[in-house]
Amino acid sequence: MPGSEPVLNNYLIVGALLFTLGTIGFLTRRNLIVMFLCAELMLQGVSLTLVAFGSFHGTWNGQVFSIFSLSLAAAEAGIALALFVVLFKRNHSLDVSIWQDLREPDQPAILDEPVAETPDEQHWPHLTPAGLLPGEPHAPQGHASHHGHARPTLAQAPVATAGGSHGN
Amino acid sequence: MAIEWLAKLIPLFPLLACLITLVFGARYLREKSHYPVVFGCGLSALCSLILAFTVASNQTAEEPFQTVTVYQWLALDPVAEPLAEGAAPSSAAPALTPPVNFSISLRVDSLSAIMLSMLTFVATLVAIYASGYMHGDRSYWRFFTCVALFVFSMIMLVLSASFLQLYMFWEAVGLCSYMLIGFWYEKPEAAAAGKKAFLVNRIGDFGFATGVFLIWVTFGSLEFQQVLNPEVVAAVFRAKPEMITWICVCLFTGAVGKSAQFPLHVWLPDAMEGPTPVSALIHAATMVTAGVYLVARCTPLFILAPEARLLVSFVGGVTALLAALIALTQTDLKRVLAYSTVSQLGYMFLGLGTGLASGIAGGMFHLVTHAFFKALLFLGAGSVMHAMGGVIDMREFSGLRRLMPQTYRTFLIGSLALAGLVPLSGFWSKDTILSAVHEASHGPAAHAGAAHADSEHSAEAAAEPNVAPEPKLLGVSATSLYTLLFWMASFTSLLTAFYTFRAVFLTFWGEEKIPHAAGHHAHESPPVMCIPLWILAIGAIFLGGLLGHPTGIFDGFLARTIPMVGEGHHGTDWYVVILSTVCAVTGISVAYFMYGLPSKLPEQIATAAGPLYRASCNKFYLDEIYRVLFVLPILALASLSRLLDWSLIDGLVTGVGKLPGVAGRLPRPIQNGLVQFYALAMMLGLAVLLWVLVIKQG
Amino acid sequence: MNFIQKSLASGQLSGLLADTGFGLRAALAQPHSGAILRALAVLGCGIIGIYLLLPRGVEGGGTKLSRYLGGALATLSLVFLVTFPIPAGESSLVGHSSAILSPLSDQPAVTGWTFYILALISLASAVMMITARNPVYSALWFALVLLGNSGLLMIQKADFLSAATIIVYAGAIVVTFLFVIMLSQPNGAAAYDRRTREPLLSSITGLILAAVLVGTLHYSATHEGWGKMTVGAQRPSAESIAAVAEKSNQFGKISGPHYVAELGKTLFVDHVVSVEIVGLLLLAAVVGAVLIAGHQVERNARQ
Amino acid sequence: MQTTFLLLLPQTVVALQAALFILGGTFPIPARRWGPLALVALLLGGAALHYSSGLDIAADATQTLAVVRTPLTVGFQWATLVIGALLVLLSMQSQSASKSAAEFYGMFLLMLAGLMLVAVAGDLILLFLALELISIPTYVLLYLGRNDYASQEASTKYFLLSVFSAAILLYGFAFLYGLAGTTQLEGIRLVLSQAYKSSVAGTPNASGSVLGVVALVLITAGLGFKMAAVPFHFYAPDVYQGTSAFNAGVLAILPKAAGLVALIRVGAETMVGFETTGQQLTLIVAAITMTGGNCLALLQTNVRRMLAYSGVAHAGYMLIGVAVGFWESWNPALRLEQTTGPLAFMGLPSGVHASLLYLLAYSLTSAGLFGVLVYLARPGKQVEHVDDLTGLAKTQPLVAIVAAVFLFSLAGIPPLPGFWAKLSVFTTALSVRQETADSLAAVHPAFVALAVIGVINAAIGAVYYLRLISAMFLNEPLSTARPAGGRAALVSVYCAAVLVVLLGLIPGPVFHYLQQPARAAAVSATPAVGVSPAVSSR
Repeated sequence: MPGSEPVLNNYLIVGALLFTLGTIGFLTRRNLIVMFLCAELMLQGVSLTLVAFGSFHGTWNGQVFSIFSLSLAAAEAGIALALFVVLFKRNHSLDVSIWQDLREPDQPAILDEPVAETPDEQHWPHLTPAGLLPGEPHAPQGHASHHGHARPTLAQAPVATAGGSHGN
Repeated sequence: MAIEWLAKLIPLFPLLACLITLVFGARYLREKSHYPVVFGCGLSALCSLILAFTVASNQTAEEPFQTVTVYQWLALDPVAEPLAEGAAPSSAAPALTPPVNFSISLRVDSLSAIMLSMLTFVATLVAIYASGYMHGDRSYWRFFTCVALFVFSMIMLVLSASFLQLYMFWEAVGLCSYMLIGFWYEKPEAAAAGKKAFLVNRIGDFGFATGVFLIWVTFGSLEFQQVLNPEVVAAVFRAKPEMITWICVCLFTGAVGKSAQFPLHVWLPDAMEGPTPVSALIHAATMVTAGVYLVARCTPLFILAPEARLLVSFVGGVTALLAALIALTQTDLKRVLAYSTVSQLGYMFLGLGTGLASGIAGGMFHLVTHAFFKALLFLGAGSVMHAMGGVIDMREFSGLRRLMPQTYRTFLIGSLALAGLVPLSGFWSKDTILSAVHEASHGPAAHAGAAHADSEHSAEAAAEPNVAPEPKLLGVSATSLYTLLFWMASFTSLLTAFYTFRAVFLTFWGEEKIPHAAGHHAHESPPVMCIPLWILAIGAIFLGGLLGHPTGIFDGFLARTIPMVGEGHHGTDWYVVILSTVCAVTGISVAYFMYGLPSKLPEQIATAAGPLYRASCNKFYLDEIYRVLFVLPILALASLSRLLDWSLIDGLVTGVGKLPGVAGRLPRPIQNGLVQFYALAMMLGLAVLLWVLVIKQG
Repeated sequence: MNFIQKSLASGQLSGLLADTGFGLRAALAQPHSGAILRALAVLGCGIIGIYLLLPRGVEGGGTKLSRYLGGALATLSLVFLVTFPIPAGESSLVGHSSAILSPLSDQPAVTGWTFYILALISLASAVMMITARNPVYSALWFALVLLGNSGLLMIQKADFLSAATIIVYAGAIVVTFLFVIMLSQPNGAAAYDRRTREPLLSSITGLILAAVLVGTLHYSATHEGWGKMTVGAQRPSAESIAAVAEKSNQFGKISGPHYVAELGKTLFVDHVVSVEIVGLLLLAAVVGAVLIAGHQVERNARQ
Repeated sequence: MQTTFLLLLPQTVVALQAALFILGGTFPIPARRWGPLALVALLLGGAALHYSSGLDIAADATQTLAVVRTPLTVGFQWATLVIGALLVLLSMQSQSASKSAAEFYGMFLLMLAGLMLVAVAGDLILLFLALELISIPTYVLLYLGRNDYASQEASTKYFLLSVFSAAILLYGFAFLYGLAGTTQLEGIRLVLSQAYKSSVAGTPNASGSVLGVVALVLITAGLGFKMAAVPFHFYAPDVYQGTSAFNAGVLAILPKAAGLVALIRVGAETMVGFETTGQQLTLIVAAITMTGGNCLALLQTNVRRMLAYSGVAHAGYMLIGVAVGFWESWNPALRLEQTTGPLAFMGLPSGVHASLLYLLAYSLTSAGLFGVLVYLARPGKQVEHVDDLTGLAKTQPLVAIVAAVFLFSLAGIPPLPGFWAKLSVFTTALSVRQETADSLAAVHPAFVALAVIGVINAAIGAVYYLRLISAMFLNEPLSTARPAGGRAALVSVYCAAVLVVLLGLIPGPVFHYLQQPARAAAVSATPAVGVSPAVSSR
């Protein structure tokens, strides 16, 4: 019951749900970085589980295990960072679906159907992009309908408005 | 001592020949590549004959075989002995379980001696012949390497002392056959035929492998010494009678594949794409008999599995008839012979399946004689093909009698033997099988005899005589089935005589016609090809009479290995003799009327003019009537069965082979290259596994 | 053939089939599948919510509504989940657990509510993280998840770990990734961020997974008591701990007030090999990152 | 503590040298030196292994359970070093001009150290880290393997899915830890078997908490990814195709070995009381893995892709042994008791050992086969399509024969180790008895079905291996360009061939070696624990 003392199970369930949410995110999101963060979210769920078990059993092992998984996550993050930067340099996109050349020879490539973009859907955090004054008005930008066709480069990319509507 | 050395030398020579041609063939030997192989096979043939005589003079019924271990491969002690403190090993000491022992051993007994002599002798002659036939081929050395490897594998197969070794060389032989069928791989048909042979054989091999596994599960050993020991078999039979049946059925499946029996016979006719000596050696004389050998070798098992034996006989009989029907309409000379081989192998199984002394001896004897005359026929066909520039369609040539007298005479001898005419060897062996089937159709008395045939050791078996009702297959009792099979077999022998002589008449009689491909080079084959023909022809004439029924040498010799052979029926079954002779003569004469004469008659008819004359020509009417009444139905049947064979059976058998490919195509869309699909499939698999196992748990 | 019939009649095959059928039916009647089914119902609501929240490439007027609906459903599910009955009376855990899982209970400020609030923050941020269109938001929501999580760790006496989580994850990993995102996608959500791969199938997969996990956890917490001698979510018996401890050189028991010191001791005494291995791992990762970033790749055309 | 480090001496030596290599990369040492140096490093590792396995450490009281040593682990480490040396030889040519040769070999040595650690790890944490020590260098090697788009794609895919599966594995480990309250494998085993003993004796899965089932499934999934078992195999064909032949070889051997050993360690040997679940799980996975792998391999025309699927199929065969291992874990005494009946298979290895034998045979053969592919690469062009191998017998007869030997071994043709491996795996599957009142209990139908599926699959597998062989022997070569794989690769291939043939012709010693622990287990009621006192002084 809410309000009563949390028992082991409550922690485990939170851990399980974090793990599952991470899984769903990994399966659905197409941004390489978001995918990786979702994998980290899974690890967070595991970490919570480990610590809960550890404190239930009254030994340090859970925490120790959790510390190691943290270090592992850091190591993986290092590799991921390097890899994603290189991949981005190659395609100017972080879309994971670009990487589908290797497949069964007779399978068709899976392409996105172009969807009408609604530019006003862009949301920005309250961060000031470098080189622009906050609040400077800006023309919305239409996006490339398909990866690889029109790749926005850093130079061309128009900078979106800071302080636009946000939240979701 | 002598036996030991001989047994080791026999496989050694071909192996050496194989290695020599492999290493030196391409660079140094080139067109001399046949020397090592011919000599290797010849020496091992010599050794085999000596071995056979030694076995005949030395081995007695008390010690019917000798095992020579060549190489101790893997020997393990039982691991259970230090079990001591926990659960003490049950007092029922595992008497039947020797330590695991895999070795390359050679088992020498009369059965293997017979097979060896036949095999090496024919192989030598074929090798000599091939040195002429293959002359000038680009891959001359490769051919002889494969042949030597094949001979080696086959010798090892025959000499195997365990099912494991047997299986190993069974596969090796299949591989050689695959390589030789596809020898002219540039021809798409040859490559396809090789593939088909391989695929179809895999189906049979699967059965064989299952059988070997079952043997292991049941007997705990794979050694012949252990598994084929009548006492052990009887003990196992008492515990699990069905297991023996299953084992036999599985082993027989393997035999069906290798010996090209219905429904796995589809590969053999296609295998004729290989060089003709290969057809003679592998697809007529030796490899295809491996299945027959296997069944004969496992007689102690089959004796206790009457249902399995019925199956063997039934499949054999059906195959014999079906293949003979198909052979009627073939125009390709080699294919006629191929179907005839299938048919004759069916005969052998028919004999073996009876489980009677005479049946088994007859089957094995037919194997030997058939090897001679069928190799002869194939080599003759090869000779024709050689002369005709590679053309083998019988419509393309005729009247080669004068052009190729040697080939003609030897081919005729072979045909007479195959047709089963009286003094020739084919008659004796076929007659033995037919009388065995005839005897089996007389009912349970014969069966009781067979069931007791595992003789002296089992007093119990005698105490509980075959009270069980006589075995049935698909609800048909054994006696009626054998009656049916007997008539089928007799009819088949008529057909055999007919299609054989149809081939003879079409090829060698009539007006001389030579295809363009032959050009002006149509000639009699060189002596190096003719001499083997004559040697084989002599064998085809005299072998049957010398070893067969009249003297009983063969039966007596074989009886040392297979104890029940030699008991039971001895006298000549005159009914069968007369029937089979009548069949043979009828078949030949019908063929003569249809194909021997019309080739001359039509010209006279044409010149003498007029439908009147034609009408008065008695013979012609007879022919017509005969055609309507008898030939047309048979032709219809033949084409029907060929249709069935090509579309249904072939499709089915190759379809089974294609199944994995189809199964592989199904999950392919998941492999579409998207990481997230992969992750999704992984996760879905995980979730389903989790769900199922958690729900099932508890 | 007789023998086929005979062996069929001996009933191996049919027996097996019947067994499977009955097994399934019996399995469905078991309590833990009941727990799973209940979890399925509760979580189903949340998963529908997440499905609605996920970017599905359909941008337009209707999506706002669906997102609100999704958010409402997800919240509803969370509330359900919190009130998902853990029958206190049946559970043998509660008695033991209060002392263990609320190690800071000597501080009266920390109550059960603390846990629920923190858990709610974590879960809600996680949902927002995986549904946010903009990767920057995803990263920021992830930081919030980490904050909630470190709070959860804190109330379990894992001070060091909670600090480390914030420092390593929120302080280092998330920030670096934010940099990368801002550099690579200066104009915010790209087209592919508004689409998702197979949202429906993924949601269903997630639902199955979550239902089995949650149902199992509930079941094993409530039903696998001492009487059945199961060890799931149970403390092992004193003897077995002792036996293990004897074997394992007193693998650290949590005791005493100097948590971090104790933890350090365990880490560097009992797990020293692992610490070394982690060192190697980090070495490999660092060198690997350098190698990957500096490796020249041919700019050949895609096949 | 000292003991632990003495036991870990070989790993330490190899890993330290890896660090030295990475450090040495900053010095101007010619790239071609690093290959031979790596061989020296492995030699030193071998010396250390020889030394440490000869030590009689049992007397030391301060031992911990973090590290386990049994005769099998020693053998596994030797095998790792040998195969590592073969692979180093393979890579020499391609690394002789590489700018990052030192780092490359450093990474590779780290992987070997990780694999050796997996064999000896007696603790969940250590085991997990050892597995990751194999994964992380793999990402780097994959990326460095080839300089093109495909290799980038391959490493991306492998990286993402590997991170994903690592999380799954870790979650499974977490549940296992929660179940037992300790991370030590021996401790977990103890706790679980106590729960098992005090439960209703004789009922399978007696201690089976549902949580344990979840843990087992998650662990199997995580390790199944490393073994490339269906349905966790999807990365394998793409990654093999996208990367170099050498990397494909590494990927086909090292992670697979690690996954299998870890699964045996954590699953079959540790999770006492979960044998029913374990059996069902591994049975299902083994069956679909074999069938899926073989059926998909039939359709491939890319050699590496085909070999990837064939590797998947082989993982399935290995899992058969693990399934039997689960059954044996329930009650090894029961098995021994029953096998003394007239229907026995004495002397053959138990399930776990059969799959280890399979692993050995597979690894050696794969090392050789991928070596052939490495050797046959032409300048600027790898062996991609089956057509690239046609007519090999004409241009490179000896290599063709050796390749045929490898393929025959993979197909399980008798005189070669693949045959022994398949034989032992299938026979152990057939040795599983259903416990019934009848002492001549029937063979377990599920395992019989598994064995039959295995035999069918062996038949299917032979088809595509033979297709390769017939392409090599029966067709005309399409190109006569000389292979550019280098002499070292050729040496490696021949060494592998010699080892394969020897293992096929003289399998006795290996069988005896694998029997050793079975005997030890039979003698002592308590299984080998920690630093086993039964360790022979070589």
